[in-house]
Order: sequence, then C-alpha cells, then structure tokens
Amino acid sequence: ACNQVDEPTQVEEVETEVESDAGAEAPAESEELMEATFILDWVPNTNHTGIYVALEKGFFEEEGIDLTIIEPAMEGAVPIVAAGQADFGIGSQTGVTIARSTGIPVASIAAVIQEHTSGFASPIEKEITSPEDFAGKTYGGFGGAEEEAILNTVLNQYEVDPASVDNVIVGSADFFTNTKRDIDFQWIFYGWTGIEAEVRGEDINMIYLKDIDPVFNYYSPVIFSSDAVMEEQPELVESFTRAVSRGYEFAIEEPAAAAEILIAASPETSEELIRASQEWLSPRYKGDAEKWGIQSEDVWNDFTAWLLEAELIESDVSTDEVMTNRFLP
Amino acid sequence: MEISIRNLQHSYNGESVIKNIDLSLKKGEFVSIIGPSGCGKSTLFNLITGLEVPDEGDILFDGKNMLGKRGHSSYMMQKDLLFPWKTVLENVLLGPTITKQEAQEAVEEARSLFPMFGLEGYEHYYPEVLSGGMKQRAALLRTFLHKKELMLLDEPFGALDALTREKMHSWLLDIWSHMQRTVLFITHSIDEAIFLSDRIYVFGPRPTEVILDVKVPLPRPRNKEMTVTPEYLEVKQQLMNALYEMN
Amino acid sequence: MEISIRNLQHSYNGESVIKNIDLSLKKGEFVSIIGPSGCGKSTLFNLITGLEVPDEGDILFDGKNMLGKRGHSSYMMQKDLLFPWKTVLENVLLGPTITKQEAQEAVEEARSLFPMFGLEGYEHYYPEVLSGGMKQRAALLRTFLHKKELMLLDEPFGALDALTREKMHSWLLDIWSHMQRTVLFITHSIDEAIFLSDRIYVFGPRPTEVILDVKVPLPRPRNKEMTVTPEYLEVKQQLMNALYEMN
Amino acid sequence: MRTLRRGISFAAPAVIAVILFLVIWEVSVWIWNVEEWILPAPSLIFQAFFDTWHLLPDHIWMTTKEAVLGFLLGIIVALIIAFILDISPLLRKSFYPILLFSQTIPIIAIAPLLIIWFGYGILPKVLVVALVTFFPVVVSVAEGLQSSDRDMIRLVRSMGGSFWQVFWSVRFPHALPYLFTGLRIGATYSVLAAVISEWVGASKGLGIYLIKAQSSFATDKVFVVIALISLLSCLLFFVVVLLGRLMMPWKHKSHKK
Amino acid sequence: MRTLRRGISFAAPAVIAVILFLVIWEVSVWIWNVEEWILPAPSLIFQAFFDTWHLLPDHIWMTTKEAVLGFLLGIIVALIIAFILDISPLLRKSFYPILLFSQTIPIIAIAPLLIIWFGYGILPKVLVVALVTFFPVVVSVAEGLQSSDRDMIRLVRSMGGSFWQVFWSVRFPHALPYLFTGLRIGATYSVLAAVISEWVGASKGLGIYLIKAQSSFATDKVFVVIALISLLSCLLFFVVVLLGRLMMPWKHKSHKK
Ligand SMILES: Nc1ncnc2c1ncn2[C@@H]1O[C@H](COP(=O)(O)OP(=O)(O)OP(=O)(O)O)[C@@H](O)[C@H]1O
Ligand SMILES: Nc1ncnc2c1ncn2[C@@H]1O[C@H](COP(=O)(O)OP(=O)(O)OP(=O)(O)O)[C@@H](O)[C@H]1O
Ligand SMILES: [Mg+2]
Ligand SMILES: [Mg+2]
Repeated sequence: ACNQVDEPTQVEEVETEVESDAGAEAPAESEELMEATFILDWVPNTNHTGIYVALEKGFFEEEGIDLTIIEPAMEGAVPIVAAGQADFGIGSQTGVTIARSTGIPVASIAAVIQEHTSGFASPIEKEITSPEDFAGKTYGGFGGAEEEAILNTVLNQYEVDPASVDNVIVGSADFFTNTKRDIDFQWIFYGWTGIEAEVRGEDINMIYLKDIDPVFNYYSPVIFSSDAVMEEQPELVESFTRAVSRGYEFAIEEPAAAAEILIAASPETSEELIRASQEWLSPRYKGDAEKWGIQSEDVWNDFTAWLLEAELIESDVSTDEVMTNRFLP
Repeated sequence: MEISIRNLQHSYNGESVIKNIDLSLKKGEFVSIIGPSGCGKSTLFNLITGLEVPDEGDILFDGKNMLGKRGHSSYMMQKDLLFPWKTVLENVLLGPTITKQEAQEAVEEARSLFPMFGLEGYEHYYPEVLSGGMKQRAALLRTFLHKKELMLLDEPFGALDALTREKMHSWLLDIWSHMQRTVLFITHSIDEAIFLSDRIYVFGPRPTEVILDVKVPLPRPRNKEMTVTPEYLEVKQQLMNALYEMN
Repeated sequence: MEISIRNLQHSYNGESVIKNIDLSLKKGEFVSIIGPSGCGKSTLFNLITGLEVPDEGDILFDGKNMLGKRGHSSYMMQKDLLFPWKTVLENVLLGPTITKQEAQEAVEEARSLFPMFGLEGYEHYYPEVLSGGMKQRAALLRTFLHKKELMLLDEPFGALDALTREKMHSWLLDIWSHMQRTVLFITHSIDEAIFLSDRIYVFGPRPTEVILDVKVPLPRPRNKEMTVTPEYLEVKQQLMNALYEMN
Repeated sequence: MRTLRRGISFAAPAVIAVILFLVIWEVSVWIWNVEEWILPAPSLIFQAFFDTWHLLPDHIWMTTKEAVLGFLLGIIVALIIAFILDISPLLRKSFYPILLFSQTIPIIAIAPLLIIWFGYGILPKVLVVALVTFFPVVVSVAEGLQSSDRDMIRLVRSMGGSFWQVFWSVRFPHALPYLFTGLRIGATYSVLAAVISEWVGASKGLGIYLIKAQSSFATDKVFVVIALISLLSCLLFFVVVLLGRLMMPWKHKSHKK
Repeated sequence: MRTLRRGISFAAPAVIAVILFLVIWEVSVWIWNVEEWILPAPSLIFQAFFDTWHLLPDHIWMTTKEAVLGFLLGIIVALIIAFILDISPLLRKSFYPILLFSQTIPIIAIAPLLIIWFGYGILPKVLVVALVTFFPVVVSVAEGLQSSDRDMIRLVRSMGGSFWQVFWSVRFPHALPYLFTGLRIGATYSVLAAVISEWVGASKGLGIYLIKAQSSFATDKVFVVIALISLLSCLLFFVVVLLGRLMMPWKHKSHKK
C-alpha cells in the first residue's frame, strides 16, 4: 500500500498557476518533480495558508515537488494518508494520537500553530465568563472524540456537576445559529469563528482551553504523514516540510499578501473573514518558538497521558511514534 | 319515463360517427338496436349515460334535458370491466355501494341471484379465474343490481352459449315485465332482437343514422314457438333486407 | 398434420374442469366445439397450445407428444388482448415479428387485408379507439397472420353483427380451403358451427367431457341456401337436443 | 405452524444471501489484507457489536422512533400532495417544481433553519425523515392515480358515482401497487434519513453514535451502526411488503377468505 | 411555432408558481425580520448570484457532469439488476437485502473507502450518484415487470415467443411507465447526490462551493448553490419527462405519426 509516488493522482489539480519568478527556473528539472498529495481536514482556511503560499510562490517546485491539494469537506484525512492515497495531511494532535493508538500508522511532522487557539465561546449576553457558569447550561458539541472528556475534566476541575450540563451534538449548524436557540456555549476555534464574530460585530465571551489547564495547550492543527512515506521517502518529507515552512514564514511576515493568495486559491470563501483571520493568526503560527513547526515533546507527553487517563486511548502511545521534529529545516 | 333523443350528432377528432339519430322510448318499452360493427352504437350509449356530450342534439327524459347528466340509468358496457381487486360478489354489488343502498339487503339479493347466473360458488373468487361467459354474466348481474329505470345493455349475451342465453332471455323478460324497467338493448343477433323487443332500430354504417324502425307484432309473454310464426319471419326478413342493403 | 387428444384431464385448485376428453382432427379439417359457458373450452385450448399442462392425457400431433410445447398453432384468445402500446398495424404484425418473418412482406400482406377486415384507416391508431367488434377483427387478423398449420379460434365472431360475421365466414372458409390449415373453432352459435365445420363436438357442463361428435353432411363450398336443407336442419336438431338435454 | 414454515421459506434465501455476502467480505478482507481501520472484517464488526451493545439500545430506540414517525408523517403528506397533484393538471404543473425543490436541499445546508425553527428535539428529525420519504411516495402515487383504467372510471361515473366514489372504487385500488412501490423506496430511506437528521443536532441516536465513532477512528463501530441502519431498514421494508400483501390480496390469491 | 407555444403553456404554471413562492418567501423574510445569515431573502440570493457568478460555471459544469454520468450509470445498473430480480423469485428474495444495504450506507461514513478505492477523480462521484439513483429505478422497474398482464404474456408464449420476445413485446413496454416513475425520482436525486459525493474529496463542484460558503458563514451563497441544485434537478427531471412522452406515445396520443 505504498505505491503512492509512482501512481499519478487522478485529481483535477487546484494549482494556482505558478507565475512567480521562482517558477522561471523550474521547468528544467520539471521531469524529475516528485508527485505528492496533501489532504486538508476541512475547507481551505487560514490554518492552511502556508501550504497555499508555498504552492503559489513555487516553493514546492523549488524543492522538486509537484504538489496536489485535496479538499475533502469531511473528516477522514487520517485513514487516507495512512492508506497511502495521500502523502501528507492536516489534522489535530488528538486525531493523530488516537489514530496511532488504534494502529493507524501516522505521525505528526509539524505543528501549524504553536498555541492552542480553541476554547468555549458564548454570546456575551449569556454571561458565561468562567467554566463555573457552565452549570445548568446547554453545550453544543461537534461529536469529537476528545470533546466530552475535556468538557468533563473542565467541569470537574471547577466542581460543576457534569450532569447539569446538557450536551447536544449540533453537527452542521454554526455557532451563531446554535446560540440563537437552545445552545449556550460551544467549542470554537477563535481564529475562524471568533474572528467571524468580530467581523460581524457580535460580542462573545471566550474561555480558552489553554487557560483552563495547560495540558489542553496541545497542537491543533498539525501536519502529519504516514510511516511508509517517512521511512521510504525521507527526502520527500524533508523537502515538503521545507517548502511548507517557507510558506508559513511568508504568511507570518506578510499576512496581507498571504491572505490574498489564500483568497485566490479559494475564491468561494469569504474574503473579509480570511483577511481578518489571517491578520489574527499570522503572529501565532510561530509564536515565540525558535522556528515554525517545532513541537514540544512535553506537550505530546502530557496530552497523551491525559488521553490515556480519560480512556480515550486504550494503550499508551510513545511520543516518538506520534511526532517528530526531524524533518523540520 | 319517456325518453326521446332528437337530432343527435357526434364526432371524434373531427370525424363524424353519429350523423343524425332520432329515437324514442316509451315507459317500460323494450327496444333493440342492431347495426354494423363500428357504426356508433356504443357511442350512442355513452352519450345517453352522459359519459360524453354530443356535438349537437337533445336527450330528453320526460321532457327534461339530460345532456351530460349521469347516474340515471344502469349501463352494461361492451367490455365486462370487472374490477380485479374485488371479488365477484363485491363486483356485482358496485351499484348498491354507489347508490348507498342498505348493504345487508343488497348482499342477500345478490347472493340469491348467483345460482340463476351460474356463478354459484364463485362469490369470493377474484374475477381473473372466471371464464369469458361467466365474466359477462357477472357484469350483467352487476348492471341489474344497479336499479335504475332505464337499462342500457351493450351486447350482454355475446359470449354466452345458446342454452345459457335462453335462460338469460327468459330471466330478462321476466324481470322486465315485473319491474317495468325501460330497456335499450344492443345486439348482433336478429333473432334475439325480435324475440325480446317491442321495437327494433336498425342503424346504418358509420357515420350512422336510423335506417329502419320496426315494431315487433308478437304478443307477450313470448315463447320459442313464436319464432316460426309468419309475423316473426316477416320482421326478420325486413331486418335482414335493411342490413344487407347497406352494402 | 393429424391431431389426436387422448384421455385429457385437467383441474384447477383440485376442482376438476376437464373430466375426460378424447378428440381428433384430420389434416385440413374444420372442427367446431360448442358447449355451455364455463365448461372448459378455453381451458382445452390453453392445454393444446401448451400454456398449461394437463393433469393427465396426451396431445399428439402426427403421433408426436406436444404436451407443454408451444408455438405450433395460431391461437386467438377469447379476450382481444391487443397491446395498448402498439398501433393496430403493429399489433396484427405480432406473429411475423415473433417468427422473424421478412418484415416488408408481412407489412404488405397485413395492409392488404385491412379493408377486408373493415379496419382501413385505423392502421396507425392505438387500439383504444376501436369499437368492440373492430378489436375482435384486429385480433383475428393478428391470429391469421401468425401462420401455423393449426388455427385455434376461441369465439372469434362473438362481437360481430350478422353482416360482418358473414363476410368473415366466407373469408375464413376461403383461406381455409386455399391454405389447408386445420381449424379448431369455439363458438356459441349452432348455425355458425354447422355452416363452417366438417365436424362438431358438443361438450358437457363442467367437469366437461365430449357428449356428442357429429359430422356435418353438407358439401363444400357452402352457401347460405344450404341452411334450409333437411340435412342442415337434422344436424341442428341433433345438436340442440344434445345441448338441451344437459339440464 | 404453516405461517411459520412459510415465513421461514420466505426469509431463508435472504438470510443465506446475507451470510454469503458476509463470508465473501470476510474472505476478501483476509486475502487482500485490508487494514481494519479501512474496512473491518464482519467478524470484527460483530466483535465490536458485542463489546458495545450496552451502549446501543437508547440510540437505536431514538432513531427508530424518528424514522417511523417521520415515515408515517411522510406518507400522510405524500398522499395528500399526490391527491392534490391529481385533481388538476394545472396544480400538477405548478406544484412539481416546488416538490423538486424540496428534494434538492441538502439537509445540512438548512440545518440552521431547522434548528432555529424547531430546536433540538425530535420534531426536526421527524420533519427531515418526512421530507425525504414523502417524495418517492408522491411520484409513485401520482403516476398510479394517473394511469387508472379509463373505462372503469367511466363505468362508475355512468352509475352516477361521485368524484370520491370513483376515487375509492377505481383510482385508489389501482394506485395501490404504485403506492407500495413508493413506500418500499421510502421505507428504505427512512432510517438513513433519521441518522442524517441527527447530524443537525441531537444528543442521542445512531447518527450521533456514528459521528462519535468516526471521529475516534473506530471504523468497526461505524460499521456496527451501518449494519444496524441496514437491519432497521430491512425490517421497515419488510413491514411495508407484508402490509402490501395484506392490502392487495388479489395480487396473490385467487379468492378471499 | 406550435411547439413553442405549447412549451410556454406547459412551463407557465410552473414559472408562476415559482415566482409566487419566491414572493411569499421575500415578504415573509421582511415581515418576520429574519436575519440574513439564517434565511436570506430571494433578492439577496439573486444579489449574491450576480456578485459571484464568475466563480460558478466551473463548479456547475463539474457537478452536472457527475450527476448525468452517475445517473446514466445508475440507470444501466438498475435495469440489469431489475432484470435479474425479475427472472427468479429466489434471486429476488436473496438480492433485496443487499440492495437495501447499499441504500443504508451513509456516504460520508465510507468516504475514506471511496477515496482509497477510487481516488479523487470523477469516478467515486459518479459511483455515488449511481448508487443513489439506481435504487428507485430498480424498485419501480421490478414492480413494473412483475405486474404485466398475464394473458398478454400467455398470448405471446402461445405463439412460441421466447423469453426475450415476451420480455420485449409485453413486459418491457408494460414496465415503461414504472421505469419512468423511477427515473423521475432518480433524476431528482442525482444532482444532490453529486453534491454530497463531492464532500468526500474534490476540488471543484457545487458541493465544494457549498461547503466553503457554509464554513465562511455566507448563507446567501449557500442558497445560491441550493437554487442551482434545484434548477439542475428540474432540468434533468424535465428531460426525463420529455423522454417519457417520446417513448410512450400511446399514453398521450390516439395514433402514431
Ligand atoms: N386459473 C383458474 N383458476 C381456477 N379456476 C379457473 C381458472 N381458469 C378457469 N377456471 C375455471 O374453469 C372453468 C372453465 O373455464 P373456461 O374458461 O375453460 O370456460 P369456457 O368453456 O371457455 O367458458 P366460456 O364459454 O364462458 O368462455 C370455469 O369454471 C372457470 O371458473
Ligand atoms: N375515443 C375515440 N376516439 C376516436 N374514435 C373513436 C373513439 N371511440 C370510438 N371511436 C370510433 O367511433 C366509431 C364507433 O365506435 P362504437 O364503439 O360506437 O361502435 P359500435 O357500433 O359499438 O361497434 P361494435 O359493434 O363493433 O361494438 C368506431 O369507428 C371507432 O373507431
Ligand atoms: Mg360497441
Ligand atoms: Mg372461454
């Protein structure tokens, strides 16, 4: 199941045509370009900016990679990468760890954002400013694996009876709709939904996970690959990471230009939201880490331990199996 | 009830089928129609029952115009049209059901007639298993049980053997004389027409019109012996001439 | 081809319909069957054509057992069974289509017969608009165009007026004498049976058996004058007695 | 006794076919060495079922309730609409686009509307199931009502039969086989529709269980749910078939009683 | 000229009904002051359409291609399966559960499987559309083949008609109205099925556009896509209806030519 390189992918490529100066010297070696496929976890958004920048700026070509980006609208990137239908994917630390514990051979190779940007949000009029206020409220969940356990941990920590919080899986409706009716608070990524609230001028209360308990400051999202690719084509992974890294560096330095690249690549997405989100997110990609993408083993250790404790995984997963920094430039 | 049809004209898709028909029935009269196949006899019945509206002309019941009005006569169509989803008994009870007659009574009457119609034992069968003649008899029974003053019968005995046919003849004449129902009867058998009717209309080929209207000068009640009387033979000759002259 | 049917027995749902039938046809013979409605005549045809397999007995064609074999005879069923999705012309061409005859030829022959059958001008109509008698004629034409040595006709003239019927009679006798087709013919008309047949079988009521087998001692070709000869009347009397005795 | 034996001989081929299907699946998984997180073997799915069955009854019950109630509502609505479409060609022509529109809305795209209008209770699920199942029933019944034998209708009309009498004595029985064709399709969809409707927002039901299983990469549990959906659908389908036999005895029997 | 006039008088009631529907919608939105990110007024949807129409042709073309190809494949498969189900009651009984099973799999639950087996190209989408659309066609056609007039079959058989001659001269024409009932249902589903299939993984298509619009909270664009899906479905439905009229002239005409 590791013939992904020689098998040309049949997808209509999303490539925004490479017209940058960098592309000028590429054609000479274009025959030797390695084909690679990258699968997203959701629709293109500012978490993915670096990838699109690298593609548009020709960073991949310079690294000898002919990259195809696949946009699935639904989850499922992990098994697809594991099965060799894509070489790289983007997902969450939770996903990679649980997958690994289930025997799915994937591991994280870079953290996209250093700090965890999700948390519990609620419209300001609900007056939920601390987890203590969750009591007697209705929570709108998305059905994630770790979600209930995290919520319960938080509630226990604040001595709120978990039974007093109603947990409704809200699925496909958005935060703004849900909180119009029976839902009081929801788990959102501030960089997207929170920014949309800003754009709309709606005031929300945000309780960041990382502020509740440092163990929840895990990486989301991460870029991952499969064991097969990492073992058999380390040079591909390295080149890929290098290009991606350059992409994110660019996004960090020039948020506005990066936003435009993403908009061009996904014109169907709201431009206003992308611009605002990019501006908010760009400084957070690297944060105060020494370089983009670096992952701390402690973060992985702690969170895996917590997952084990919460019985989300049945057996311990050693950190060097699920993550590696070795491909980072 | 007196029925009179005046100056009736009808066409399908611009092609004239009934050119001009004038026809009248006195209360309690038994009148037959004979005419070549495809001339427009069934069409006339459809006009009388109100299933179709003529291009021109009047249909008067006791002077009242009945054009397009329905439900005033019991009509036995040329096809048996038994409903496959109803048993034979349910099928023959269609009339009482529609006129909302007392159910128990209707069922009893229907059941009592099954032996007479040679359908005994088939009450609860679906019509699919009936023979051609049995279907026709069931359709006739259904028509009879839909009790209206005017009975329109479109070849009710076409699929019956001579014996059964005779049984039906005498039954029909019997109920007709008892119940004073006016009958308009389409048949292809000249003998049948003479034996049963007070009067006989002969229709011409399509586009049709009445080409002969003969009285049958035989007394009632009729019996088989009459079929060899000179009166009988004269009428028969008259009818045959009319039919053969058409060519 | 000689056909002989021996000791045939058949029942539906355990109820005997054909008790015991022995019957034989010589090559080119015209044989009629008459019998009370519902006795099992159509059932016999279904057995001969192989649509059903008898409980017991043999059906031999020139000594060859044909039980359950199909396609050896042209069968006109009692219902007209015209296909609503085919035009009249397409309907009558069913036989040639099935036997994969040369299309052009078949169409020409069919078309040439339309006037004779009084269906001229209706070639491209769907059967729905035909009158009852026209449908029957179309079904007869369809049967005729399916050219097999044995022709089984189940009341082909039931819905026809006397005139049309006579036309059909002479046509049928004409093609029969020319083409040497063996005909087995179900009818309810004793006159029709005598006029057309070499031999007549009378069937008893259900469960049926042959109760009479008479030769018609009239010469060929037949004409209307023969219907008043003493031979004719004698046969007629014989048949009527047989039928009336059944009660 | 006889009904039992007939029931068995009726179900046997289906059961054998299903078993055969499972065996082929199992063997294929072994032969091609398909990893269990891609396509688990039936044996693993059974395993997962027995390991987790205590979690299931609540979810099953919830989804069944939604599916059945929704289907019933769908049938009622379908009959009414089919009837309306039938009474006038004008209504038919004008209604059809709106009907089509109702079928071309992705449920999850109108999830917000459903939630705002109907909340998170059972109501929006029932409505979604009704929305999905009513359509095949409408189309079939409309066709059935249209294609009645004209002469039978004429017969009843000639007897003075009212619109309703024509309807009940001819058109409706004639449309019954069509109705049941539509019901068979609708029954098949109803359970899956209930599952999907739960994705709009719910706290119980097979749909919720499915999402949770999927997000923790428990493919075996995902397939447990799929199997349960199949089973429930088959059951509902079977009920419809049985009902069809009861309501259309003339299709299978030569006489009544 | 005549065809044109007839076409107009055919379409007019539908167009008027749709306009009426839109007007009611627009007015309701104004009256109840519904926020535009919950349910945008038709005028806003039109606005959004004109603002973004340059993005649409590619997506529309992709989805149309998937829907039409998938539907065609679905029809072919359906005819074959209906035929198989028809030739033996045993096959029918054994096949049905598997057919039902095929209809009760939530597409997105097997999305990874689809990608792993069929890649990201148009193939998995076509397969999904075929999977969704074949079922109503199978059920309808199977019913149609079952309910042929027995005496007509007997007539052709008595003439020595082979299995295939009986099939083509009686059973098939008899099943045509049923087939078209199924096709109408299938046509209605095909476009939506294509949209959903794109959620499995694609880079172009109305499904992708929809998801992107939804995830950037652009309700107006979501409705633009829904409107387009409806329109395409109506178009396909209309083609099916037209084809039905062509293939079953006896249902509308008294004579041929
Ligand atoms: N499929 C069947 N199942 C049960 N009984 C049947 C079936 N077909 C025919 N019968 C019965 O068999 C008997 C003979 O039927 P058949 O059609 O042969 O009569 P027939 O002699 O042709 O009568 P007719 O002159 O009225 O057409 C009838 O009583 C009929 O009810
Ligand atoms: N709906 C229709 N459209 C067009 N023509 C029709 C229609 N119904 C009947 N006709 C034609 O009208 C003529 C008369 O038909 P009708 O059924 O009244 O004949 P009939 O006298 O009853 O003949 P038969 O004795 O054969 O039953 C026929 O030529 C027939 O083709
Ligand atoms: Mg007539
Ligand atoms: Mg018979």
